[in-house]
Amino acid sequence: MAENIYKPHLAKVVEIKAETGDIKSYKFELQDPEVRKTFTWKAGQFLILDIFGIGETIFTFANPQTRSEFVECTIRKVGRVTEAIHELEIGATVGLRGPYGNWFPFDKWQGKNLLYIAGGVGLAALRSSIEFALDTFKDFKKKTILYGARSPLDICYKDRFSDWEKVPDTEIILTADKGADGWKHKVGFVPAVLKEVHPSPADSVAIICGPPIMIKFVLKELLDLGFTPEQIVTTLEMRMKCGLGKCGRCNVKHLYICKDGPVFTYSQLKDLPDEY
Amino acid sequence: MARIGVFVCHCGTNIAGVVDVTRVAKYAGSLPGVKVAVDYKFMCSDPGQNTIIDAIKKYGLDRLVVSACSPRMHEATFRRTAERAGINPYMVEMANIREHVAWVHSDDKELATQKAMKLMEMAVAKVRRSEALSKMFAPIEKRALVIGGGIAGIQAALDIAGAGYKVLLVEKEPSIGGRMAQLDKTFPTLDCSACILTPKMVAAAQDPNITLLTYAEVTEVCGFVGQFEVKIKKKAKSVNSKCIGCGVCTTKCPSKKALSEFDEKLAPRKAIYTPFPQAVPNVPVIDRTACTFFLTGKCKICEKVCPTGAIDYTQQDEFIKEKFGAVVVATGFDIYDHSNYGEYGYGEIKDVITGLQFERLISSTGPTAGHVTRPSDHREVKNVVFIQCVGSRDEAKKRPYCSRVCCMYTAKQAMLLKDHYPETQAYVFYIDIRSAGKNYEEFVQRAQNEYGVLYLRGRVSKIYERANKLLVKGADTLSGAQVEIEADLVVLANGFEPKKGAKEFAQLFHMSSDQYGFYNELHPKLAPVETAISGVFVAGCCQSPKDIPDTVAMASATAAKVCALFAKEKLEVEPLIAGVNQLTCSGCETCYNVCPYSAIEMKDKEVKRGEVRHVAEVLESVCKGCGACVGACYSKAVDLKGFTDRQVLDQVETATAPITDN
Amino acid sequence: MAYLIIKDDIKNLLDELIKVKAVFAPKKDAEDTVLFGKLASGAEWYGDSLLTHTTAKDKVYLQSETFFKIKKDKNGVFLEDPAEPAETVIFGCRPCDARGFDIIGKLFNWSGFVDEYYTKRIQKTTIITISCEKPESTCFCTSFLNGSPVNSTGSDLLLTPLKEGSCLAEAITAKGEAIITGYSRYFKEAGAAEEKAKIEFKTEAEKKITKKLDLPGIKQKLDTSFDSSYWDTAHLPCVKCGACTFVCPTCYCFDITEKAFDNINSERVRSWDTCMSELFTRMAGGVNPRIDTKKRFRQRFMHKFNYHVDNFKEELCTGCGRCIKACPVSIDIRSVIENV
Amino acid sequence: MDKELQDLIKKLLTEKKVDYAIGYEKAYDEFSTRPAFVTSAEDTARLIFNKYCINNLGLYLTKLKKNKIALICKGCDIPTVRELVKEKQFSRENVIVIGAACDGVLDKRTGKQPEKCLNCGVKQPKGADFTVGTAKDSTTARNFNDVAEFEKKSSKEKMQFWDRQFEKCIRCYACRNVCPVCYCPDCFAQRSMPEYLNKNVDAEENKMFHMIRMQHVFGRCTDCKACDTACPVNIPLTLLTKKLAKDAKELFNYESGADMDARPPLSTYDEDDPESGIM
Amino acid sequence: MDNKVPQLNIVGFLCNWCSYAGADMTGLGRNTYPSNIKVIRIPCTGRMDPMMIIEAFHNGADGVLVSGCHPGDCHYTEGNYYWRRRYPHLKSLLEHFGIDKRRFHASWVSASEGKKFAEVVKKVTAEVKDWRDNG
Repeated sequence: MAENIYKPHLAKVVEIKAETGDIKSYKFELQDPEVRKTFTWKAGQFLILDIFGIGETIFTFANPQTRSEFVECTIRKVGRVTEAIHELEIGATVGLRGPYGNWFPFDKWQGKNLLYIAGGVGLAALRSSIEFALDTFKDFKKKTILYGARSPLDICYKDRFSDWEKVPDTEIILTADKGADGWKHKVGFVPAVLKEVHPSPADSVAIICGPPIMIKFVLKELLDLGFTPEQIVTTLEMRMKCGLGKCGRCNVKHLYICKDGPVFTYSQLKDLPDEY
Repeated sequence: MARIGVFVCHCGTNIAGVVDVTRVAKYAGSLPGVKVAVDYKFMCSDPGQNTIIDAIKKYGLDRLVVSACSPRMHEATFRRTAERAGINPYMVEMANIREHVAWVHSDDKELATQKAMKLMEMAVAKVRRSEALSKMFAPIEKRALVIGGGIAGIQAALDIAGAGYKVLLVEKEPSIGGRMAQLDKTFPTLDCSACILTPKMVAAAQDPNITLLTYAEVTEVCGFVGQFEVKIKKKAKSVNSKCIGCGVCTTKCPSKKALSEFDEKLAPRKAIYTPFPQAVPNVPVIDRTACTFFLTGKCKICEKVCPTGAIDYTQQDEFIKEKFGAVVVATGFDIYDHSNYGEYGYGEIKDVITGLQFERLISSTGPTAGHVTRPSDHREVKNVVFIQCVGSRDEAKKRPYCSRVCCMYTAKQAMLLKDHYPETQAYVFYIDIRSAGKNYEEFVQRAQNEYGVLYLRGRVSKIYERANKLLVKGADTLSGAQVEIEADLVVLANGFEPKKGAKEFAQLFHMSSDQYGFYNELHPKLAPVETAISGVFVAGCCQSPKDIPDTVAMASATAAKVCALFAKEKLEVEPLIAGVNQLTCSGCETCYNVCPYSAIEMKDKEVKRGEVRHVAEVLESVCKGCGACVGACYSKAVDLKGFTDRQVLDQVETATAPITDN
Repeated sequence: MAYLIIKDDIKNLLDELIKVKAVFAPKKDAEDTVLFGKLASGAEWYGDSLLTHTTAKDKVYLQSETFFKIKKDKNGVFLEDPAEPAETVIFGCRPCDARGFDIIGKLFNWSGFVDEYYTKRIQKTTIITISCEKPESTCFCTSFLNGSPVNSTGSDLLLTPLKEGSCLAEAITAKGEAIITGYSRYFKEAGAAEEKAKIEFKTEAEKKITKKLDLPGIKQKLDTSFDSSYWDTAHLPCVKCGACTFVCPTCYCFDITEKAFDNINSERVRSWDTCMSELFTRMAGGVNPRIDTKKRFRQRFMHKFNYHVDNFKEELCTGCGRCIKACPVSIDIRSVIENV
Repeated sequence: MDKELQDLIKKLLTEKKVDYAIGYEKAYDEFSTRPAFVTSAEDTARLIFNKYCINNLGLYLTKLKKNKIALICKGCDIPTVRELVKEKQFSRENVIVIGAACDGVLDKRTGKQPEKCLNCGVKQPKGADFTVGTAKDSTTARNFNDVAEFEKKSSKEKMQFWDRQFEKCIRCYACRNVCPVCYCPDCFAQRSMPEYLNKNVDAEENKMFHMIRMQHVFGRCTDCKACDTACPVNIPLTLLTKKLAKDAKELFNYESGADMDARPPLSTYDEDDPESGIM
Repeated sequence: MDNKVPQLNIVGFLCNWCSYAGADMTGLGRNTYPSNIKVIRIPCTGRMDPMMIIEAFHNGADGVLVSGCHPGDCHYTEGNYYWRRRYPHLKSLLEHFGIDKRRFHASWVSASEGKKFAEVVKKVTAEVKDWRDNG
């Protein structure tokens, strides 16, 4: 019989980094060397992280396949499991299973401008995709990252931006809803900044992730800018348990976010009811 | 992950003599989250505390468990230790392995050690769920409200004002002064009541920090300590501020139907009146129920005679709303109504009067100008019988308490009578004499020995009216004889009872009262002037019967409490209090109903976007952290910081799990 | 090849089976609840009720299934597989229940992800179904493709009571065959007359099912009625408990949780979940796409008669009618979807 | 009687006195009824009332808080309305209680009238705003004989009895969800911080759920039998709810939903309460 | 009774102001009692959520004792009065569910009643033991 789909691979926490007050990034190393070799994923996919004694929950891979020495996740403390994750220490054993879901269709994006728009911890869901695009930068034209958070203190991945910016044709635009002393970047909500930046839809793809309210207004802005629904891609989040399209909760109509998503184009989404 | 340090104390041999402390520490080291576990001879000693501080720094600990003595002994110590090392003091738990283990399980060291391990493990489980808490601060409106303008209220107001704080003194009657103003002389010095009270009344009126509001009542209270919002009804006086207190109106007023409250209904008073000549403020009011103009629409004599045009028949009751940081309740008492004492004539015998009526009769400012005559026929009196404990110490009348002053005032009245009329004879029926107080017993002795007052130990069984006399039948239990005294006047030593409407008034503040209606102090010994409601203090006889010196002392005590409260910049609030998760609150008001401190407020609030619900909210500066709401809430919406459900549950789970010591 | 078994022999057969397998069959308790219970003897089988109060689903797809045991101590984390499932017989299932196993089975094998727990159990389970002689007012199995009181989908062995005292036994699968060959002394070959009697049985039984739904038509209607105002009021009586889903032979949604015993030992457990529960889709941060009771109500019917059809070309329903009976407010699944 | 009922509701709806009328309509066969939500005068023809109208519609009050509702109540459902008003879940002005005279309903399980119908003092509803029909109250008073009988068992026997019951429980929460006083926005059973109850369905966990639920509804449960009727596996929950009623009566002389002024037994006290064996 | 009763697990909830202090007093007076009881300190018996007691039994406690201030002495004036109502109701309900009444107890122990606390614990332990041994 095939491998048990619910059974996790054991992994150890090898690095923990506090990103903001309630967001931490983790590096996990799979324990079994054999599994380490075979465990691969594509940017956009997600995994299920298992905190023994507490339970499981899902996260997107924060790192892309091009940087797959460890499994990385960026996690915000919101509930029981994430609270327990935030209590983990280096050396702790966790379980991982996956990868699940679809991925960003980079093959279709060859030679295009990539516009990443993220809000809050939503950047974590796009990081794998961003870093994949940066690692294979020659395949794409301009790479723009528009990232906003509530305050400068809530900005994730602060220390990665300088590396990202070194990649040719890469621009990072940061904004905070409310500024603070020493904040040299923009102040204002993401949709407003987007309007101000005024990117051209020509030969571009916009990839967005963030709180629902941000997505709603960014979508409107993008459409106003002339982006077609096919040019807009997002990644959805719902409560998931199995990751396999079996537990029945993450459906929007007949589509299961865990199996048929989480990556969708807006042209797919606009025909779906607002149940995500 | 929590970084817990466990520190196991030997307490010399107190603990280590019974409990294997190294095993406890070793076991602690195996528990999840425990980064370091050590044992030491005396944890509370300086080197012991330094061990803790060093470990906190070395291991980057964020929470501590000290397995030592009772937290009641040293919790504060170790909280300070933690604070010194930069840890939140509320991240400290103690496992009591001395009082609860070593000292009580010395008969089996193995079982004692196991229990010590378990208690330590429970403390670890609890501290793992501890949250950093900090003291909170709330603003204080530095203005006091004193309710009741009797001697208690006046004293409290003067003391608070003396400390430099603003006071609003509210009195229901047209003048301040209260019961003390009605008295003739005071025991045991026999100095004139008015002579010592009036200066205080004037002082209160003149103090720039005190605002007097007479003929006014508190009608609504909301808010809490530091921030009470009080609605006060200023009853229409029908006399405006132009009044200079000349008194022409009161002399000219033709209406004489009303009976003087001040004179205990022994004399009539005018419809426009000041209760007594020394009234403060000296501004009359119109009693609309007695005024000819208000009754018939004709008269207006007072308006005509008023030299300043101060009469205003159109005045309306006025409501004001003001903020106060603290409240002193000094609402006083009523005299027990003896009309349900059949043996004393159901209150229908005119010449059976109350002690307070006697005060008015013998007072030179009273209706008879100090001549003690019988109310029925104004004859002078010869034999006067005083009966003590009327509405006091009487189980049958549901007044089992002692009113504390009646023995003394009876003795005083008997003496005053003899002073005024040496030929009279006073008889006193008593149960026993309570004269605890400085110079009190001497005073009573003087009444008996120097003034020849006849004290008869026993109750009066009946008073008959016979041929213009009163036949008082009673027992002298000392001689065992039945006595019959032919008296001209009987004076009852009526006890004190709560002011009419006291319970309803208590409701305004959510104060609790005892079964009679006297307000409950927070603690009978250690918090005698505080109430369960933070920032509300009680003074005088509204709390229980007492004499003037006690009342004044209590009033000053409330003032001290108020001043202590106001002296703080902000109100410091203990963080171990309840909190409501409004998302899960069902708004059933159970917590609101059970809270002993009225620290729960019900509000319509937007708990989620677009969802307004009726929910509870804890008033942080009022909550005392008892947890009654937590125990009662079935929606599990209230939790108690420092004793959260999560903490208690984890303790329960740990307590019931086996020791996993290998 | 069909066989005959005498009714009295059924109890004997059960007694024999009990010796080698765990046998579950309808049992009646003191509260008149009829549930699939483990038989200690053939006599315990209660065959007089049409439907058990809950389905036999939980004998294969356990309401709470331990995925693995977890032990974590100083030396690391160790996962221990649960014991292998025992050889099991589910006896006295009805065609609608048996068909449920077929439907759920497909889901548990969907898109190459094989659910090991379900698969192992169903492989070790022999399902012996009894055709329904007296369908009730809540039955509507005939609305489904090939649905009937004698349908054999999902069964290993189908028994159809014919005349007084005997049943026609048809082996549907090898597992069913094995019962007949393994206990051949209780079975004798049936003839053409019995085959014919079965057809009569079918006709008679189907006649008793008066309600027949136009499922293709309903599917079409549901395709366009997601935003219909119908749902605004239709959901009002529903109390959003999970009774309908838990008694359903096809509802499969689940939750995966942890049961911790102490700091060291815990178990990963899968438990049935229900789309009627607000918690079902509530995310840790509190966001819930189906927080509205209306949305949850709609999801159930849409899933069964629309989404599932899109994915599996069959409805997620077998027409057993249990949800109608179990519903505390007697909501009738048939009229809900018909009235959209 | 149906006609009278329909006319009354037609009138209330036409006069816009209410947004919804909640009553009963025929369900899947003539022996079953279900709650009907009627919003228009034309729709009132659906409404019926008979001995199969077993549901306690008071349940819906907490779900339609913002609306004006005409609620059809059997005499025994009216305490529920009172209880909910008392618990501030619904404003009494927002609900028009239509009492339906009732000769007793039939227990879904046994097909017979339950004890509460046999000994019913409110067949003719009391405390309704309107009453439809007439019925004669039972001459016999409610009794707790079955509970008293059960109480005689040893604790071990009781434990075994309930273990067998909760073995059956599938934790569908029908009992909770039909309970008019189980309106908490977030039931303890579904909390995760702390996790009061594990999701794992087994007899022990199930039993704890029921114990806590019963404790939570003590002094509030009107013993309406809704949970008992709703249970898809026939767990005799009446044995528990009647116990609550019995205890409330015997320990605190309290009857849920009977007296608007009486404080619920656990949110008040008397300084003279008995010591109840406290050492 | 003998202070050594192995494998009996009793959870004690003691209010901070009276009973916990009373238990401290027991230690101060070196009165001994069986070690089965594990004490959880709570601010007041009014905090005692019946759920915590149900959880304790669910978690395998053999017995539970809740102890607070004597009526009238509550530090918070009325918490123990509420508890005095919850207790008989809960005890009766638990018994109905088959949790023997010998397993659940309550007491009033003041800060000065060290001896009484030892007696209470002895009695509770004996009752729980009796339940376990004799059914």
